[in-house]
Amino acid sequence: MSERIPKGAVVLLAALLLCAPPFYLDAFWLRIGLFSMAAAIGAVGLGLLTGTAGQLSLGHAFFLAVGAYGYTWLAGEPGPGLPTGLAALLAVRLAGAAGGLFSPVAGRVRGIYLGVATLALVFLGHHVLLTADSVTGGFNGRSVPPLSLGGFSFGDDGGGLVVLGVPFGAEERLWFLGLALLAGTWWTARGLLRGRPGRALAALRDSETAAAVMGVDVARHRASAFVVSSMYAGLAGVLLALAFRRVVPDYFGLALSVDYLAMIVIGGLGSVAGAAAGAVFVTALPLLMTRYADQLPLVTAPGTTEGGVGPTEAARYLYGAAIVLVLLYAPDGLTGITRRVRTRLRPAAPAPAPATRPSASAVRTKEPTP
Amino acid sequence: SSKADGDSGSDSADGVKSGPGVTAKTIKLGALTDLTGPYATLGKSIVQAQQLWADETNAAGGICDRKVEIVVKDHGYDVQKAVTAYADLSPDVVALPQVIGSPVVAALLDDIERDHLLTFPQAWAASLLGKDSVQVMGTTYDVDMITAVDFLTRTKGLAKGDSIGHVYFEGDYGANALEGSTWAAEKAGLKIVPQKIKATDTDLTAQVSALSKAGVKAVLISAGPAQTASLVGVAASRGLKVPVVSSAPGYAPQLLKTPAAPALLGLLNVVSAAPAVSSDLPGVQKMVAAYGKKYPASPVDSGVLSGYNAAQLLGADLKKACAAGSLAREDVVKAHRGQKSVDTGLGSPQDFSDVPRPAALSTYVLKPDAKAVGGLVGVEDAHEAPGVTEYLAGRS
Amino acid sequence: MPGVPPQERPALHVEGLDVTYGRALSALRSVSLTVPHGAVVALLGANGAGKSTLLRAVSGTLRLHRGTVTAGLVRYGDTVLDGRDPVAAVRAGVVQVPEGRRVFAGLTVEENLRTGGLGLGRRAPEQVREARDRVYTLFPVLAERGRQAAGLLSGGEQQMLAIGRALMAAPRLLLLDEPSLGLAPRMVFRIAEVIREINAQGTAVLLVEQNAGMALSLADHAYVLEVGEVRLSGPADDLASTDAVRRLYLGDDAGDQGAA
Amino acid sequence: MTAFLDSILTGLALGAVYALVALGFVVIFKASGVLNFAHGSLLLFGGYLVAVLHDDLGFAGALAVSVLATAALAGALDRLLLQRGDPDPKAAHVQTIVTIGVDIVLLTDLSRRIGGDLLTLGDPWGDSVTRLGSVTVADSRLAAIAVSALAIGAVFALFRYTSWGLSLRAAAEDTEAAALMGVRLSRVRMLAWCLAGALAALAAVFLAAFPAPGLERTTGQIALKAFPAAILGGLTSPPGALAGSLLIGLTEALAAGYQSELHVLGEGFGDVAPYAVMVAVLLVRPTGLFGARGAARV
Amino acid sequence: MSLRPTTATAPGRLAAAPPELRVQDVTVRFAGLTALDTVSFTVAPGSVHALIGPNGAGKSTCFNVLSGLYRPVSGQVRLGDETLTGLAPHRIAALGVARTFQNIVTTEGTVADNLMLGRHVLSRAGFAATALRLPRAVREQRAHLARAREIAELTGLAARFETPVALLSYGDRKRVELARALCLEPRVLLLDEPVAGMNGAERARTAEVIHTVRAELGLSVLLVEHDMGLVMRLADEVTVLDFGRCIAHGTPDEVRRHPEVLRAYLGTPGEETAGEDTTAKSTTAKSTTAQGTALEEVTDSEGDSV
Ligand SMILES: Nc1ncnc2c1ncn2[C@@H]1O[C@H](COP(=O)(O)OP(=O)(O)OP(=O)(O)O)[C@@H](O)[C@H]1O
Ligand SMILES: Nc1ncnc2c1ncn2[C@@H]1O[C@H](COP(=O)(O)OP(=O)(O)OP(=O)(O)O)[C@@H](O)[C@H]1O
Ligand SMILES: [Mg+2]
Ligand SMILES: [Mg+2]
Repeated sequence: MSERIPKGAVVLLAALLLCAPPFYLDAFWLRIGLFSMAAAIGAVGLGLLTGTAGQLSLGHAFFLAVGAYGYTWLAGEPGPGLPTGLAALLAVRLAGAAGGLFSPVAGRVRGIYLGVATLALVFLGHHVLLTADSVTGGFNGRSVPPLSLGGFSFGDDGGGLVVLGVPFGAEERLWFLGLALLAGTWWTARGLLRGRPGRALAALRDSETAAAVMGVDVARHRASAFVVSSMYAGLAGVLLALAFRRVVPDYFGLALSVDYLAMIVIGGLGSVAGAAAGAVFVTALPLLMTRYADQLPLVTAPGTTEGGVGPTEAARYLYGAAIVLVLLYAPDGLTGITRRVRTRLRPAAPAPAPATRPSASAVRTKEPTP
Repeated sequence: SSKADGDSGSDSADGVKSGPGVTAKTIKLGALTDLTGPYATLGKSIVQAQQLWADETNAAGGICDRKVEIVVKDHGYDVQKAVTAYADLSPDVVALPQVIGSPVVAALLDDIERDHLLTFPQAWAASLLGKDSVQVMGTTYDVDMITAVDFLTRTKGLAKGDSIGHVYFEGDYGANALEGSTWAAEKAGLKIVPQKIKATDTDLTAQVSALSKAGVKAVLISAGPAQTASLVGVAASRGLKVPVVSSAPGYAPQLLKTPAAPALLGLLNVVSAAPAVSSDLPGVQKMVAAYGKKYPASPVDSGVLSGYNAAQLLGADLKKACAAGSLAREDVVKAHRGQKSVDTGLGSPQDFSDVPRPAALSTYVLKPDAKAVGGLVGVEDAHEAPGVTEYLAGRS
Repeated sequence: MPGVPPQERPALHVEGLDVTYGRALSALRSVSLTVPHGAVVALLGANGAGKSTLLRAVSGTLRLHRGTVTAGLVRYGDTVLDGRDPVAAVRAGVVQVPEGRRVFAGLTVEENLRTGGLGLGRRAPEQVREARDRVYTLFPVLAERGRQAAGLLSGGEQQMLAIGRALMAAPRLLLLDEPSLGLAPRMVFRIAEVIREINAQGTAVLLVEQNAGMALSLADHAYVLEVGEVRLSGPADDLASTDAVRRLYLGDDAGDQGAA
Repeated sequence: MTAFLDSILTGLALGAVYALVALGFVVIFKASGVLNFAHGSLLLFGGYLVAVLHDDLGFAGALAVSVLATAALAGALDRLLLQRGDPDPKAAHVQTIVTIGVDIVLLTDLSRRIGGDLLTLGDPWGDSVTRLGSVTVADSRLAAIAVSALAIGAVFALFRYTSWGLSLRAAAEDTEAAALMGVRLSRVRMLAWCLAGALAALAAVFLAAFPAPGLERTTGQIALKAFPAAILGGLTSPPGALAGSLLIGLTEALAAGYQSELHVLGEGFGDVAPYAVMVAVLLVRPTGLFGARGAARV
Repeated sequence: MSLRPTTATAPGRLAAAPPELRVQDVTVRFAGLTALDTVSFTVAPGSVHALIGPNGAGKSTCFNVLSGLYRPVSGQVRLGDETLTGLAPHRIAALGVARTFQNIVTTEGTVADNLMLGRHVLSRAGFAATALRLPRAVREQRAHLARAREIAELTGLAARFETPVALLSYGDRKRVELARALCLEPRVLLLDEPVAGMNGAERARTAEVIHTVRAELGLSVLLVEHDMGLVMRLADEVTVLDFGRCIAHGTPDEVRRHPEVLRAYLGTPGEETAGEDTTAKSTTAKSTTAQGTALEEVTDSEGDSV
């Protein structure tokens, strides 16, 4: 789409813009940014599973938890106390393995049934997080050992590091780690989507029969989609844990899973950029709204008057309405909006390509299964 | 860039060392509260009570010649919101006289310790003890439950060999309460029949069946008001007429408007770190009167009392720190830990010097009363149940 | 178009119709076509010419494909049909048998037939039974399979069901989108017969077909669409002997026989 | 033995209440392919109306008004917010997420109104119980069993024998073909939402009635338990909703009743047990007990 | 344009002549209905074998057995030395058996995406290699894309290569299916009504494609088609099914004259009421023409069979 500006320049500009915040914004903003980046990584994974392979999952919170707790336990005490970089890597694989363990279900159960079946993971996971307190720290969770790679710590080490006059604490450092991980996620996920596995998964979504007959091993690919998506979730979990600095079981509940589902749909199913945009929308918007809602008219400061609408309430009203409005006017999500804006901006294309993707109803007869 | 010029604590004109949250004219305190989530009622009571305290304090000239200001952030019981709100709030305040929500407190424990931000969580689980900057006020749930078991054996005729049911929430509130009851029961030769529930369980029929099957002679409950109402109501309707003792968060005055009210009045007792709001302690009465005047439409409940108490205790700490010449956060914590016996006139005196130990060991036993302010009246004054000291010694 | 036909002998008029899909893809350009009362009209054209699009515009299902009528008019008797929903068409007596059968796979054959009259609102049970019996006499196989899920029928059986389902609504104008698709030769005859029978009972038919031989033999009048525009039209017999038509739509090898 | 019977009865009664909620999910899913995340708040809305109106209108009057109003709200929600976009089958995904947005708004508003209160609904059963031999069951639960049985029978009959039901099932199979038959898609759909709304209001009454202490801001969360119930039965089948709900209710009651025996699986396993049962069933029957299997072929 | 994949561009299968495909006594039952009743036939290597029969005779069912979607209750399908019955569909595809569907089953996405799906079994790159964009995976993808483009050209889809399939008309989507199956570089190609919904000219073109691939790639084709003209032109051998049974077998010519086939499938006019045969013909001129024409097409095409 970048006929006038070379693609490389766009990427470079974006990278520069994304590197700037740590030098200007304070911890509040950086944390929001970190949460958003982690969410984006997780959402990309879910997008691959739900958007591309068509397997609904409400169990994403569980895999995030596996990543987060896996890292904490592997790197911490009690636990094997591994080097943190290794622990992070293993935590991601652990999440993948957890996804693999679920494959008997993921391979058989489909659609919304799978969605609710994965709900079981969230509840089971929560139960385990609470009961296995020697590993998980129980209800109060555990503090997360800061990551350090090659001697460079991504935690607070007493304000030693100063870059361009800005003291680099944990948030500032993690920002760059988050960026790097997000870029990696973006790059790999796009590769997957456009490559052989992505096409096979999309085929599975549209017609399992056609996919099978064209040589796609249905069960293996369904399971693999689950594993890969869980690994992204695990990575997101690790980053989240580092950003939170403490993992607690209550965070990894159903609401989180639902949030992730909202992310990928609001962003626009089936694209990496969509998942990332949705992640920022769902993560950052409520936080920012809560923070700034008291500037709205008719909103009272928290706890001051009786019966007024407090900022949190106002923020929730707005957030709920925002979800509805976005999807009402852009059923194909945020990426749909940008696509539309782009076609508007270039009115006279030589061969008028269809402005929107076609409705699937035209082709899709019912999934024919023998 | 804006961030390059950091401001660090410095001495102000009056020679008092200051730090984040303290200027020459104001002292800023923070509240991470829940005004829109499951603990909204509690949150509102505490926010209002502490605001009342701030107004009174400022009217009396403030602390250390500075006005007190409370910045309230509502997280709606959402951990992620709370953690971001903390990042937003923490650079600008000197202490947190209120943090609601166990998962929130748990998620922030490390940050609070690192920032030396003196914090009064509105939770009484023993797992929150042992952190220098975090102060649980009064007794913890386990201590209350030891008192409850003692109360049952003393006044309700439970004897060796009897069993007691304990219905409790998953999480540290329930777990801590169960720890206390189990210890006390074993000590008294009783048996505890545990029943774990979730906050979303509001129909306790199955639990009551299980308890009657086990033939319990009394029931302890460490859950929320709705669960208490269901438990007592179902038990009464099924003829399981045994005494029930609840932890403090398991009771709310609204329960007396439910169909379970008669049963509650007949069977329930509440163990609490704080006295009933209807207590005749002069401090409490004064506070209740002032609160009623300022917020005539709000009910006066136990949250008001504990919120006001926390604010007063913090005020005392700040004054002490001021007198010692520094309002820097570390010094406020230090001042706080130096308090061996503070009495705000709102309940038992508290000892903050021993970090891993509850600030008080005396528990009140209360019972519902429709006519009383706050729906509770005292049954037994604050007292340390036999065995509490031994229990604490054994635990550490 | 002067002289509105009397209401009891309505005709379908399509006038200067433009249709685009998704705001950009123009599928029909000023297409005009008439189906007189009681007539059989064939609509021919290569793949993608816009035949189905035209039927969709008449039956009101364009919206379901993100298509819109950007200009022109569709009228059945006095009823304006463009821009209306499919219910309006069914109520007016215009019923479409969609391309590719589209039977309700999970419903039984009998239930599928019952759906046929849904647009007409409440009908007496005898009326429904009567209509159904008529369908069963046209297609005895369906009667045998009454309780079977429609999705399990063979392709041809499904086609019969789809036509039968549409007949349940007692249409005055039947829009058939490639009814011979996937049918065995014998069935093609059968369908042709059925179309003739239906037509003999007073139902007009707009027939979209790839089997041009069959279509032209049934039709009184025919239109040929090419990339969204009407290229040829005229009496079916005349068209059948036109060179271009024979070459393109009757297959290159059908040339010498034609419909002589 | 008594204890066992007691658990069974408790479970069935609980299941009957879940069934009302699960049935709402089923009707909506069948009609629109949407998993209605706003069901919990619709339920809360219905309950709240009864709570505020019963003083003036009496219980029956308040219930009637609430059922109608909740039905209207659900219908309006579908008509005004969900049906706006393109009638694209993929849109069900999107509409599901829209219901999340709606849920947030509704729940925020209702929570703000209810605050920390425990509202009573003025239902006629109070805390009365009936003894059946050696076991006891709350009268409100007996009423719930009766009402669910009726509701499920009615919905089943509606689906099977009315033209609305036929239209709905046809539209669920193939929207375009149904439209071609003259099915008024949006009306059929909207009516289904209305029906689900009405069921939600009914369910609210039983969820807040006696063994539970009253209506709280969190009462709607019970809808979560009806998720596995609806899935277990097969999301498209009304009798399935009943069977699934009873199974979930039984599992829950038995798990609570025998908590000490289940201790090995970790304290509080009872809460997870319904999900474990659901997954086990799905492993054997991937579309639930009564769910439709794809009947199409190549 | 050559049909043979240039070795430089695509790692094809390209063995020698395809093995024989043998269907032996296959029986399939569905709840009370015997869809295939001890059906046997053999597709000779490199031949076009047509499977015809009335609607509901069991032709698609037979395809479903061949591609592994249905398990027969008894009988066997063998491809050379391999037994296909019991293998999962993707294993059968990997052996070089490709098929199209009677009711089009394409995936969303562009024509290119669909064709590349056809290349699935011929490519290796797994999740890790693709995610990390290893040079090997990139190279492989590029080669396959080039080959898919060639096949699109061959089937007349080149102009639509990047078009989403949902935007194509019915006939074009049928072509996508054919092209996708060809992308598998099959040894055996199963075509279920490949020209349904196409007009005469397009049918001829598709027939041309089928003829060419068979001739140049030497693959075996099993063809289900109701267009008798096409069958007569393309098929070397014909098997006729009715109610799940084999009722006739032979060359197109033999089969066309077989009385059973005439009765059950081709439908001599008025066969149902034999006595009215002539009356039916003479009642309406129109009717006669119709049947005449349709029949004419059938008889006519035998002459120029390729
Ligand atoms: N849902 C849709 N969205 C966008 N474009 C479409 C859609 N349906 C059809 N088209 C396009 O409109 C044009 C006409 O298609 P239409 O289906 O009407 O052709 P047709 O004459 O019926 O062809 P066939 O004989 O193959 O069925 C084609 O170019 C097709 O690609
Ligand atoms: N999965 C199934 N379950 C039940 N019956 C089936 C199933 N598949 C096919 N049948 C039945 O088997 C018979 C043969 O069907 P099949 O699709 O093989 O016919 P066909 O020869 O392909 O017909 P057509 O030419 O119409 O496509 C039909 O009567 C059909 O109803
Ligand atoms: Mg068409
Ligand atoms: Mg077939």
